[in-house]
Amino acid sequence: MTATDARPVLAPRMAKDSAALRVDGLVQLIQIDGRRTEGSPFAELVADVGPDELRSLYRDLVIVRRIDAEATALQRQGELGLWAPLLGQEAAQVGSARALRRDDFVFSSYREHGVAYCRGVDPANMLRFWRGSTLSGWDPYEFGMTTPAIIVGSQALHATGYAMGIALDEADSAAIAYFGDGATSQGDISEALGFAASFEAPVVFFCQNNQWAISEPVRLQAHTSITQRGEGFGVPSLQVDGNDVLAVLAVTRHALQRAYAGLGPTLIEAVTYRMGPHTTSDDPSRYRSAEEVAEWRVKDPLARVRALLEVEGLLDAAFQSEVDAAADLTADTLRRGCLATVEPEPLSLFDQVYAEPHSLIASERAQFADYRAGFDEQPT
Amino acid sequence: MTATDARPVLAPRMAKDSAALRVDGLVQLIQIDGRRTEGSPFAELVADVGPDELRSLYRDLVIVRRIDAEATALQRQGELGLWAPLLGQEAAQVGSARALRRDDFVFSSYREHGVAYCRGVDPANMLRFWRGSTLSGWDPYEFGMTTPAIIVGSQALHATGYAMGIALDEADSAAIAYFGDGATSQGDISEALGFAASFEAPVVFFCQNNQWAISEPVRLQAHTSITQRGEGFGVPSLQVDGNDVLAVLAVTRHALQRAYAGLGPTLIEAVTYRMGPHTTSDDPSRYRSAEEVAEWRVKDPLARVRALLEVEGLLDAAFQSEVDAAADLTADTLRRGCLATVEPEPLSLFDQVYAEPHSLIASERAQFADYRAGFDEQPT
Amino acid sequence: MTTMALGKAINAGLRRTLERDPKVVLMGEDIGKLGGVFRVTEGLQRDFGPKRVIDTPLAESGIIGTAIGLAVRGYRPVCEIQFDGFIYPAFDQIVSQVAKLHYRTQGKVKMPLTIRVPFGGGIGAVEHHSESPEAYFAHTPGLRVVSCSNAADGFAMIQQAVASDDPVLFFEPKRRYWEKGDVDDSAETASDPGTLHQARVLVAGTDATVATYGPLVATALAAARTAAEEGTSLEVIDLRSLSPIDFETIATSVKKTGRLVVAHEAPVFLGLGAEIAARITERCFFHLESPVLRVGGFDVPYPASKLEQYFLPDVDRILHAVDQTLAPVP
Amino acid sequence: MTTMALGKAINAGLRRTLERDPKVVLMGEDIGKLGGVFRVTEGLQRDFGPKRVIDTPLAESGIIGTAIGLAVRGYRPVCEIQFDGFIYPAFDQIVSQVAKLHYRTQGKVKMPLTIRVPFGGGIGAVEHHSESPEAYFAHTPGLRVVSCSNAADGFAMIQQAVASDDPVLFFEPKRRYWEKGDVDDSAETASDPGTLHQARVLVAGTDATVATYGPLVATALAAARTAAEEGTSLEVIDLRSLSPIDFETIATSVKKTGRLVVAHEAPVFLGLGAEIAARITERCFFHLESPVLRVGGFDVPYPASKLEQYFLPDVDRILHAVDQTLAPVP
Ligand SMILES: Cc1ncc(C[n+]2csc(CCOP(=O)(O)OP(=O)(O)O)c2C)c(N)n1
Ligand SMILES: Cc1ncc(C[n+]2csc(CCOP(=O)(O)OP(=O)(O)O)c2C)c(N)n1
Ligand SMILES: [Mg+2]
Ligand SMILES: [Mg+2]
Repeated sequence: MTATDARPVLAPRMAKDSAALRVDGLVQLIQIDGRRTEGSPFAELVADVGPDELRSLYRDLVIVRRIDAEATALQRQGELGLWAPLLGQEAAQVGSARALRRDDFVFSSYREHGVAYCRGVDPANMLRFWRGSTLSGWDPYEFGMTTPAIIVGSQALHATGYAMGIALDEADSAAIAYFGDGATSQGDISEALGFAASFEAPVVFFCQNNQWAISEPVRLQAHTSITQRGEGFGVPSLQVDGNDVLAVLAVTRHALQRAYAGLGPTLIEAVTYRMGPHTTSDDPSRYRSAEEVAEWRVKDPLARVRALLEVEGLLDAAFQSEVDAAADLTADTLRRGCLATVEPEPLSLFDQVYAEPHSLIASERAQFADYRAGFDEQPT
Repeated sequence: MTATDARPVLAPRMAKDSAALRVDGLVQLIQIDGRRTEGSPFAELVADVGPDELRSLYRDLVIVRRIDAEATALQRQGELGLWAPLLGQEAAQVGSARALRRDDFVFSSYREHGVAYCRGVDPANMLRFWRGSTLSGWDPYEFGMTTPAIIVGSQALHATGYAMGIALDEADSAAIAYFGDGATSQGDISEALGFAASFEAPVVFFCQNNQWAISEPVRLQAHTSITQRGEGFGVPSLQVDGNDVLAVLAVTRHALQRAYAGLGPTLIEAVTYRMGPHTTSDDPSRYRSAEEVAEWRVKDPLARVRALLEVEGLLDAAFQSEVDAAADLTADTLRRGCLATVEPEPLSLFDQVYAEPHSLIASERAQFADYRAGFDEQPT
Repeated sequence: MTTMALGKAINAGLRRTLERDPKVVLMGEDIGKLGGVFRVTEGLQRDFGPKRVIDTPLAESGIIGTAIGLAVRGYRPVCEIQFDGFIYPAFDQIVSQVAKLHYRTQGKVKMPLTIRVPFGGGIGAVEHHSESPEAYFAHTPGLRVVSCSNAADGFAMIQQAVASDDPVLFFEPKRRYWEKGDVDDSAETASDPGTLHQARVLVAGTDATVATYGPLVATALAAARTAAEEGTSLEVIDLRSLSPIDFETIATSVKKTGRLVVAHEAPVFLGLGAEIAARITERCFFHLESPVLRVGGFDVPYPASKLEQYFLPDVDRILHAVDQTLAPVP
Repeated sequence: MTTMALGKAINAGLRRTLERDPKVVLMGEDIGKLGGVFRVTEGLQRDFGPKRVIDTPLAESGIIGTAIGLAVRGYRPVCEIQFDGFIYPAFDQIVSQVAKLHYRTQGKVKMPLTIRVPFGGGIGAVEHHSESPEAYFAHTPGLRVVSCSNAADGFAMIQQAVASDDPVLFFEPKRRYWEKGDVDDSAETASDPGTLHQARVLVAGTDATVATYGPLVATALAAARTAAEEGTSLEVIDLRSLSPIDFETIATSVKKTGRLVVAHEAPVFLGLGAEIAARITERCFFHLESPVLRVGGFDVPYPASKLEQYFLPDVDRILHAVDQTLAPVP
């Protein structure tokens, strides 16, 4: 069960004026108690999000969290080598991904399982990478999204170059780069901001500031806000409550509209929190307090939408059980898919190193094939 | 004849308050016609610069320009392989270098001949690098200044690390990194700004924005001012008229005082112009107009001080001929020194590759010695 | 047939690729109005416009990183690294991304990048302007590495490199940019990558084989002439491709001569000569009369230019090695 | 004598250097409170404070670049690169600055940096976490490159590396971090760099020599045991130093056995084995009964972890190469 199932697509409409909206501080549209925030210039950008769309966003949030929980369980059971949990970042990922059009292109980091889900990637295929069965679980062109990028910061330059290509093609789509707060220290992120500004590339820099880079707090990376960093490169930058799916959707739509309109790059700092470990190999208790985690738990992105649905009377039992069922089904399919993974053939080691024939690869493949054949005959 | 000759040292006094002074736009203390600019908060920082000090600054400007002219001539005559002229940037270099204390440390780029002169480096030794006779013409520790750094941007990280060391030593000196406008696009410059901010390192980032990076105008590197770039990293940044030696001196003193006081890094953008070619191999006529160059000629940094001295009646004939004589002497010594360069011995190829014995270098040295000895006996 | 200098031949080849394929874009520092510091891209921005020939900000990682994105979008970027010593800031993007993306995505994403690098010494330059970093890239699976030594190859090989669907590091011997040669630019030169990775025997000989590439090919040819005068017949091979290496051609020659000298400017330790010596010894163990010898830069950082004449292999050092292979000391 | 795991032994060695020399500072990502992702710096920030054990921003070029500045200031930085695949963003600072500064300044500026790199595969990790980049650095004049294979060496060699006035790339075989060994931590272990670059014969043998380093030393020892059971006597050499290489020790062994197999995880093409094969063949040409053979990673990017068992040299592949050297096909 993937996100491609019939559900309202939240295609951005062009705003009358796509010039960068400027607001002080955090953009927020849903308060913790579920009431809407009044008078934000961004509210208009999600005016079309009615009951059905709200429910569908909530469904995605629940399903994405369930995918994450199931994958974490599979890792504990030894089915995956590693997993990078997104717990706590569901709204930042679903809100931004649901703002994208099919012809936009996502350059992700390694934690964007929620984005991948919204792009229509089969969750079981997401896991094949973490299981060690493949270096990338899907075709980037099929979903308009790259597979996990491990080298921190590198993908922002790829997104910028892709966006330069969009501009050369005179197309009206956009590229979006996902990266974290720690990544902002990498030279590649700065160079990407600089190139994007110089070439006015239609790219959105989506930074999930989840407060931590493994054991390092964001203040070690920067003494200023990440938005100020973006502005320093001439990239209009917005800070959004990353645990508010509507606010993230609105801000991302705004950034995309600027890109579509040829107004260049935008940086979005989604302020959120990594509720779980950096990866399943990490032990956060070594470097952060239970209090800090507790403070963020009350800002939970799912509880937020749930509260909104309650306040607005959209949360009936039927819908709840439907969502639970969908989540169960996804988890079940995910698990089956993972356990059914067909592992790669030894000789596939030599596949696709190059697009064209290569003498060295050819001879190594042949020698290795002989070598293995030798075993079948008379094992050493 | 070097800058160490008796002349007033412009040692900064601690300001009462070293918090970053903020001004809009360009800091300027001398107008083009030589009159002082009124009411700048920076004037106080050079209040101690009386007639003698002004004359001494002027002398350095003239001598530095003469060194540059003589070196360019020597390159044309085939005595140097290459030369990177500083013509037009004398005030930015002399003004900032004269603000430094002996125990400050300079991490320069490749164009800071004026800074080297003020640090006391023998001009003839500066040339040995450009002649190809050595990879560095002086001992960095003797003058508190590194030799030319060719890899654009790399030295800013070295300055930042050195400054981190100053802080670890709880010393009160500072490091200063010189780089250009083009360098601001390099990831290393951004990483240096980030590290300096995070560790509150006592480092001054001195950017000579001479409008060009070889054939690329500064607007290709950035759509915002270089000071805005610095602020984006949380580094207080000031823009100064780089052709105004007093303003540069004042702003650099301010930045150094902040560093000495443990208030962290400062970025200075010295707005100036590269009047000559990028290097003696460059042909600027291919990429910039004579008009643009003419516009900047009227802002000449030497003419500026000359005008000030006239306005203030400090420019008598005796002083002028004294300055001319000093410049002639420097040029003459420089030329003799260059022509008298002793070229390195072939076997010095193998010297100081490592600090400690190294088997491979030892054997290659021995083999090469034998090989060359073979020639003397029976030439091939 | 037109006689032109190597630099001009590469320029003409680049022009062909720009004419042939609208997806080809040139990127680099100062390649536009200035035409590059060596003028290899001269006139191309004027004729194809700033959208095909792009002056980039001063950041090598940025150049390669954005070129990768352009390639993902379907473009065929040709990046110029101004000098060999400035490629290292882009090393991560080249080694971790350009080299791996095709393999990572099981061939879904192609990386038809060409990275042009003027390389090698001998021009009396300052530090970082005379390096020979080719071995770093040849040791990196996923990349192809070639080097041209003359105008005809410069014209043809750059077109083949750009036409290749794999990433190609294209090393240009900067000190030979001004050396003229005959170039067949009449017919539409085949840009089929087929022959890109074949070595070429430039001089047939019987006593010993000298294999080299790029800037030292001319040196090896001069050595062969001198040797001939002294009655020694050298076979000279221009490797042309450094990854993969055409071992077939080298082995065939060595089985005939029984002796091999490999020369390059890069430091000998782990330079291309190491791989060639190791593999040819394995393939021709019973044909070799004496061990494969290597002549290269010494294992010191590139020295001040007044010393480069001693650092760089020259005719004498190549002939000295040839003498040694002909009279091995047991 | 204390029995400890390799990771702990390096931790103990680092502690010694911090105690011995106030100028030693540790720098890296997550090395403080977390103690590094492999816990190699565990407890050091707690005991020596955040000024001696510094968590840096997430930028490798920044780590090495600032370490250079600290070295200019008189410090002795020990930088941790979290995983092998993350060293490339620092490649420029390492190759153009760390390696060249001493030579550039004719010895005026010393670069006593130690760059610690957990390297190699075999831990079932995701991409970029299992690389063997040592050849890039061994090909770079001005750097020293070493690799430890056991706890005793981990403890001693890290101290020697830090004590060295030259920059040292210190490669730690991450998959062996948990393997225990006896460490003499009683006496003040000599931190004289003298023996840092000596190879060590771990097993004496007569039929063939197997030279390797880092993670494959244990594999070679296992191969020697299996071979012994089959009546083949292998001599096993732990190179320990990759630049410079102790060719004396290898040559002495090869002159005795007449056969050499070199093994490493890095791709064979231009891997360390190439240099060893080339040089040993030159030195032992008339002693070699068959060509030097190399067993290494294939020339493909490091594969998905389910395939690494096929990519990585194991006992069988080493013994297969040994069989080939013992019965060369003409
Ligand atoms: C170039 C590079 N250096 C180091 C690492 C190791 N590493 C992986 S994730 C990570 C922290 C990233 O933090 P952040 O950017 O905030 O993203 P988050 O993990 O919080 O989503 C580090 C240091 C890496 N993958 N790449
Ligand atoms: C890493 C690197 N890339 C490219 C170059 C080639 N290069 C030398 S100077 C220069 C322009 C630098 O411009 P800027 O930083 O403004 O300094 P300026 O020369 O104007 O003083 C370039 C591209 C280099 N030296 N290093
Ligand atoms: Mg984070
Ligand atoms: Mg400039």
